[in-house]
Amino acid sequence: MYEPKIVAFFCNWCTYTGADLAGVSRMQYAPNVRIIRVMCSGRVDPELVMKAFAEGADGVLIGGCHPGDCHYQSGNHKTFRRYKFLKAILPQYGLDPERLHLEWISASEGDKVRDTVNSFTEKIRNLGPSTVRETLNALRTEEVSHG
Amino acid sequence: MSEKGNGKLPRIGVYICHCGLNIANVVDVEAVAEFAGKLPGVVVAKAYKYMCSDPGLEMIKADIKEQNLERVVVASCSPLLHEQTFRRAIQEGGILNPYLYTHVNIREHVSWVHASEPAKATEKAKALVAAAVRRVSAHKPLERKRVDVNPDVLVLGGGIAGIQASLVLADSGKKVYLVEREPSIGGHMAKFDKTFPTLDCAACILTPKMAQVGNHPNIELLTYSELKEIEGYVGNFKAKVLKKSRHLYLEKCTACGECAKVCPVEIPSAFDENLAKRKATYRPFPQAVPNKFVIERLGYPPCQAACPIHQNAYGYMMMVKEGKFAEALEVVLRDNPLPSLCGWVCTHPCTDTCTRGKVDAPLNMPGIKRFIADHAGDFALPMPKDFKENGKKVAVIGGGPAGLTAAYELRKRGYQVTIYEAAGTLGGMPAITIPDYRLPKDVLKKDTDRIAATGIEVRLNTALGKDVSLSEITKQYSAVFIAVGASKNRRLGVPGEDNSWVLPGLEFLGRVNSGERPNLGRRVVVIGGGLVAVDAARTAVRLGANVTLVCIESWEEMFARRTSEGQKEVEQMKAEGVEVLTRWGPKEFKSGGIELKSVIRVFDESGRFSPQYDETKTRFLECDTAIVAIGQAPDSDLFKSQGLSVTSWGGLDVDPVTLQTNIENVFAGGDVLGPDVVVTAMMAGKKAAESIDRFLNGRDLYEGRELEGPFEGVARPMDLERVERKPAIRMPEREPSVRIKDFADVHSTYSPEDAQKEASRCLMCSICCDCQLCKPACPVEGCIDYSIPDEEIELNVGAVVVATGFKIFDPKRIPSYGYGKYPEVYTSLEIERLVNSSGPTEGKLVMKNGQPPKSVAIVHCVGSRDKNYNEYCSRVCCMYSLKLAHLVHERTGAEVYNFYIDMRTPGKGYEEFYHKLLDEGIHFIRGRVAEITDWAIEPSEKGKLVVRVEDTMAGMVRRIPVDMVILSVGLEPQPDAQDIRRLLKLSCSSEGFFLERHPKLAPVSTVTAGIYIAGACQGPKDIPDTVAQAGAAAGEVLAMVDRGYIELEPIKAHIDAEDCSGCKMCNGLCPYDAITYDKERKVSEINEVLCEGCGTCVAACPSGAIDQDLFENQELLYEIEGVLKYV
Amino acid sequence: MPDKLRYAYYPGCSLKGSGRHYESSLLSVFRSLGIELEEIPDWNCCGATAYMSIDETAAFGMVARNLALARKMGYKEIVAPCAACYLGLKKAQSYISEYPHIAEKVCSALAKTGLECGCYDAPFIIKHPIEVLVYDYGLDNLRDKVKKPLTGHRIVPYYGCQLTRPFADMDDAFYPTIMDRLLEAIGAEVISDYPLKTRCCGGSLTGTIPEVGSRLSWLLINEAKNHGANYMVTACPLCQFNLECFQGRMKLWEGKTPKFPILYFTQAIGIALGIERASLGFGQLVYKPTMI
Amino acid sequence: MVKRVIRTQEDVSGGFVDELTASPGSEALRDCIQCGTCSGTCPVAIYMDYTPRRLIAMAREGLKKDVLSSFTVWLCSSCYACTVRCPQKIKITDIMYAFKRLALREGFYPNKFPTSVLAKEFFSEARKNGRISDIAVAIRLVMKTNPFKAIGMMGLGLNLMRTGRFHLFSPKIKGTKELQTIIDALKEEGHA
Repeated sequence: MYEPKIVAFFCNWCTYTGADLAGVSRMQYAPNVRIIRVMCSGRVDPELVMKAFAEGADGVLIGGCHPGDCHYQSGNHKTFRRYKFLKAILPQYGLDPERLHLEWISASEGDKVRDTVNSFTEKIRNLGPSTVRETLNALRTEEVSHG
Repeated sequence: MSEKGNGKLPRIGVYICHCGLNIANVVDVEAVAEFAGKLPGVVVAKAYKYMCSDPGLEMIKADIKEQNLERVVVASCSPLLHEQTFRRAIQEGGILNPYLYTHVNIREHVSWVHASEPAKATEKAKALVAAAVRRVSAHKPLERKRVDVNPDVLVLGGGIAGIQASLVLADSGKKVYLVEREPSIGGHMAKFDKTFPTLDCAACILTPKMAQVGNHPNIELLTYSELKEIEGYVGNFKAKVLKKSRHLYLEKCTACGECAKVCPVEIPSAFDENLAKRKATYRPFPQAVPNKFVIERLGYPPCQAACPIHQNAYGYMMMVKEGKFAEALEVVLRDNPLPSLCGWVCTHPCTDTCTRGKVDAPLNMPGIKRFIADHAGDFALPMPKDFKENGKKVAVIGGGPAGLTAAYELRKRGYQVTIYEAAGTLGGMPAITIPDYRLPKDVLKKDTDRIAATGIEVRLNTALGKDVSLSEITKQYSAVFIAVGASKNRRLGVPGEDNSWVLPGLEFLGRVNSGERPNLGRRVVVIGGGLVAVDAARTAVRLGANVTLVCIESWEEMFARRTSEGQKEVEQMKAEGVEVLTRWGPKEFKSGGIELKSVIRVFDESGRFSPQYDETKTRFLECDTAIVAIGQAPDSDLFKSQGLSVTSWGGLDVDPVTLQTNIENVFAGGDVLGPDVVVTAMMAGKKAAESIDRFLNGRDLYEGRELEGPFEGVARPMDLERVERKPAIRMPEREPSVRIKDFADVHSTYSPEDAQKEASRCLMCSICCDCQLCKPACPVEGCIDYSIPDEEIELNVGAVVVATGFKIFDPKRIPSYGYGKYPEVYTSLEIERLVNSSGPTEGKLVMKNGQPPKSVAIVHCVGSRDKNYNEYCSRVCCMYSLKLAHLVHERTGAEVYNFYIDMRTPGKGYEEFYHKLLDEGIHFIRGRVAEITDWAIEPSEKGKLVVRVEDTMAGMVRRIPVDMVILSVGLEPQPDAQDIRRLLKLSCSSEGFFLERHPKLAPVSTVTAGIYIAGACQGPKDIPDTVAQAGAAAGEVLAMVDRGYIELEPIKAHIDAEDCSGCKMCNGLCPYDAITYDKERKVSEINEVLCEGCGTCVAACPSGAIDQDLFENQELLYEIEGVLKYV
Repeated sequence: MPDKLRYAYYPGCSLKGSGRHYESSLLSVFRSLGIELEEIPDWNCCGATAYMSIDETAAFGMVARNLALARKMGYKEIVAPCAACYLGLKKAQSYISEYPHIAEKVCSALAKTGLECGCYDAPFIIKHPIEVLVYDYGLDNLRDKVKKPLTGHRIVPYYGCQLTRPFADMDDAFYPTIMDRLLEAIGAEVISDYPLKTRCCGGSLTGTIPEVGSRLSWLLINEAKNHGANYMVTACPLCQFNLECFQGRMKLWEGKTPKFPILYFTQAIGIALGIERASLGFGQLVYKPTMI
Repeated sequence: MVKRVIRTQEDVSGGFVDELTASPGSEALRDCIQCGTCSGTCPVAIYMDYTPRRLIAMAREGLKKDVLSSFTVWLCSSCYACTVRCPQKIKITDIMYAFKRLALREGFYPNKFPTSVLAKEFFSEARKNGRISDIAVAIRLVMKTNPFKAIGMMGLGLNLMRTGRFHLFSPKIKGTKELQTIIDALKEEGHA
């Protein structure tokens, strides 16, 4: 069976801790997601997302605190705006916008980590491998040289 | 040293932890180590059983020295557990900067969550290690910043946890602010009688501690206060606390209780679990700390708020309830100079908002007000004690409710007031048109005389525009208030309206009121759906006619029925034999009657009055006289002639807030703006008086007038379904067949007993009724002050201890247990009060009928261990149930049955206590109670509560009849725990209790540095555990505060000025306002102290000029590359 | 007045057999209120409780055929007056949506007969006539239509078990009041604190183990009499049958036949609306309340 | 007089509990905390040889034969009271159905026991005609299990006939073929 590679950016305070809770609670989920810790989901620069796709990720998952619960007051609002923006531009790179997903998961929602990872993995599995790596790399080099 | 520097990769050591079998059982740790060893830059890669143990750490230290390692990666558990351990270790090695380190989580994120897929788990572990290796090569040495710590501490919650933490901290010399929202500290523990398993008295061990808190020089006790806001970070928090007004000065109160003695308000006492009453002026219990009273006032109750003149109906209800009729009159007169008029004819918006109306029927406020005035007989209106003539003259044109009110209000302020009245008597519209059966003339005359008697000049038979002009008046007076009302009859504009048998409503009423008894013939039709039409119809009935009232509105829309008072009028009218014909409008007055046309609609979609008729659908109504009462209009021609500007619909054009007209010193209000009811006219009078006073004293006309006019009031939380039903006491009313024979009063006034009974139906919505009896009762001069406002204070603290406690499970959520349905079903906390010697029964455990129970069931696990409510075990219920079982048995000798699922008695002396209970002969039946019912099958069950349960040990279903049931309710998070969580940026576990940073290693710390938790807000726990935890939290605070400084993680953002384009995009993004724009250098700058390190600005910077320590772009890009590239 | 109320109608076997007076009274009441019911053409048995004991998936299949037929009619809501059918329909829908493998099997079985199962479409809203009257038609509107209020009728509202359980979205699972309010609206004196409102009437045990089944029924009747009821109303054909037709056996516990009238709630409403007794199936009652 | 009651591991069927929890609705069986709410709630538990709680305990331990030969399940009238009250959200009624189906499939219960006969009669009637006549099924039930009782039920029959509620035959729907196709396609393995 095709095993997609998924990169996840989880905020330190809510989602990363939620993933720890899933572990402590011994919840079982798909092993396809690799978690990268950031202090706040607001730190997730579109460049990081594009880098992940360029390096061969088949999907990117962003996890942050629930609206109103952000450890940094409102970082997650900015994340949400960036997420909308990214969703809009992904098709320009030949990427299905479904390959990017944002979920608000609190520190107490281990089960939500499990469910999100499982459903997102299943979704990406159905979408098949991303073929964008090469095109994107080419584009990126071009952009860098331009700018 | 970095990759960029010399093109060479740094020397990296990688360590993979087995974590015993936790990781090694799933992840092939040796394979991961082997894989890591081959990664670029890695010179050492090892797997070891416990990396965090001393030998593990020593191994790393040795390798750093021997292998000249420049970077270290450890793959083990979550970084939240051991990242700091390893950083410290490589720093202790003395060689490496602690930030040349990366931690990989292969336990919580790998082995524990992919237990059944070892191959894939190993693969994932390899990818994560590769990412870390790649990332760490870009790390730079970083320094932690030191910040001074403010040694003051904020403790939230004054239960036993907060008390203990505060005392420990204060004893060590720290300044403590203890914030408690109730008027006293003590929390739940203060309610208990005994504590398990030692059975020592809760008060005996708690009250000395409470007193200590109250007297401690280092503790500032902020009771009746709530945290509103907190900002800042560990060591330097800034908190805003709302100190609610007690309406008395704390330092002056001697707790003598004289105020409570006179307080007429009695509501259920929350401290006594609503089993007893307390006053609005109260202290929760005699040992309260601070031992002070509080006057609890929530604001305006719904009745008072809805009243245009804010008549304190609640206040006079309480006075009448107490039989203090003179005081009641005082309360009435405080807001209202026309008590009789209002008692008889006000539409009483207060009744429409009365909370009792949602239960059975609203209170009869008009009836009670009338009773107060009737009962008082002759009295004068009060004038201020310090009344002084101010020498200024004001004219009031119009002697109706608006003019009279304004005149009195101005007179009170010292003005010389003259009233100009066109008619021969004061009273305005009510005097002229309201029939005697509704408002006898002498009643109104008393009201108007009283006003005149305050020293007001009255000029009768002097009409504006006819006898005197506005310009003449303005010459003589400093200011003028025009309140001449709306005296013009509206016309229908249909053919035949000028026939002599068609009478205008007002004219007709005026004639009858002045003693005329016109012959109307046998059949009379009244046109109109308002109160004047109703008056006309009822008057016609009294003149001996058969009356039909025709209105274009439907029954529901009928104007007169818009208020409950109006509805009463309409009902009385119908009872007097008037027929109502709705949805018909007059088409033509023909000889012998009226042709009516059918109404399609009265209001358009937006609710505006815009009638439409079906001209083809008609009917003919025979009659001898028709009375048209479709409304009145102000006399716009008169106004224009006096130089006043008029609105498009003919009313005077005034400023809605100030009532000022186009002429600066002329104000106007009441029906001149458009027809309305008595009480809104009185509001206009009050408003005008205020405006004129401000105007003549050169003060701002607009400021602070938001509370004028009706708004929504407040009511204390009540379970309306459980409020006792009390039928309305009706005012005596004469039989319709009798009363239509004359013009005498329909009602007669309440008897004092009935008035008291009716007034006692009041639900006391806003708690304090503002009767102001307590102030004179207070022996301390200047202690009680109703005008003390709430106050917000700001506190600077270095740490916060959260000890906000719990609430009990509401057993009404399990209907099968009959709480709230059967009176003899209690919560455990209610029983605590009942067995407490300072409780409502002074420690006698009795049923509602006063008898002690002969058999008692104690139902364990109510709301706990139940996935439908709370899945968790509440931990304390088994033990407190045993305690209550013992006390109940000891005090009453009753048979006591415990129904439990499992007995949980871990704790010092707990199991022994259980054994003692077994020996006492208490029944223990293992089985969760299925239901509690009053359904009796056997004769012995009659009148009892039957507990149906499977006795799982005996293996049979049993029915056990008992007298009393105690529900051992579980513990739940406070209802506003989520608000506190947001405020303090804490996390909660799924059940809603505050989450500790680590369940074992950091049980009182939270994810937010500097904020600690103690007691049941973290999870259900008993008193010993709570106190221990509070001590621990205090200890943690001391450890931090006493060091004097804290080190901040070096995760701050910084701007490379060279790359900054000065676009300012980041400025607005920063949640801490840490970024400012330097106008001279045209770049943005980050204030390091304010930056909290979220990195939002980094992600947003379009020129890539911002970066964040430890989360640098390069580091993250490498990490992404690493996680995808090698596996 | 609400818009025209129209529903697909699933009567179930009992309403065509031993509970025919339930159907006649229901249809008369709805007709007089202007509520339209369109019977699902060629519907089949819902499977009831017994079927679940033999083959659960097949039972769901039987329901699915009915749902498929109803879907063709274009309705979104189905009225099921029999409590067992009401439960059966709801349960099948819930299992079909919860378990993909059941949905798959049911779909392919239906496909063999050319029916589209609609398992993946939005489920039907299954309604009991009580819900239609209280929530859709409205008690105020009903109150307006009452011609002969049942003043002085002391009625026990008996809900039975399957109407409120386990899909308790209508009301509380053990202490419902929805029918109480309905009966109050037609002027009756409702014995709301009757403790056995949802206790089992014995179900099919009256047929299989009579000494158990009919005792359960008798407890209900006995307690109703203890509360001074004139009669009891039910909302389920099996309850009505058990409670009324086996009173002869209750001699065993009461010493004589209780002869206690058990009506359908629709019959009580019909009387209040002024509908003649013949159209309300009063002829099918064994014991008639003396006051009607 | 004395009865030897003991269960050895010989009496334990290993896969029984797994077989049960695989059945839709019965998944939560293992969550039982043996509190007895179900038995206390059940209106017929007082007639059972084992209360529902005990049956679940036995099932969890794999005592298949004891469970399936208990007549507890045949007393369950599916009132769902236990299911609603269970603090562990175990769908006890559905588990009872699972027991019934297994018992019938594996022939554990004597064929003459009326409840199982009723279920079977109901089943075949519904399959054959599409609809059932409750009276017809009841009569056949009585004839099959205890014909002598039929005489005792004459009174009931007369009552029903007098009030026009007596139907001897089940009405037949048009789509019986279709229905049978559906039922046969969904037939669970192992039953007739």
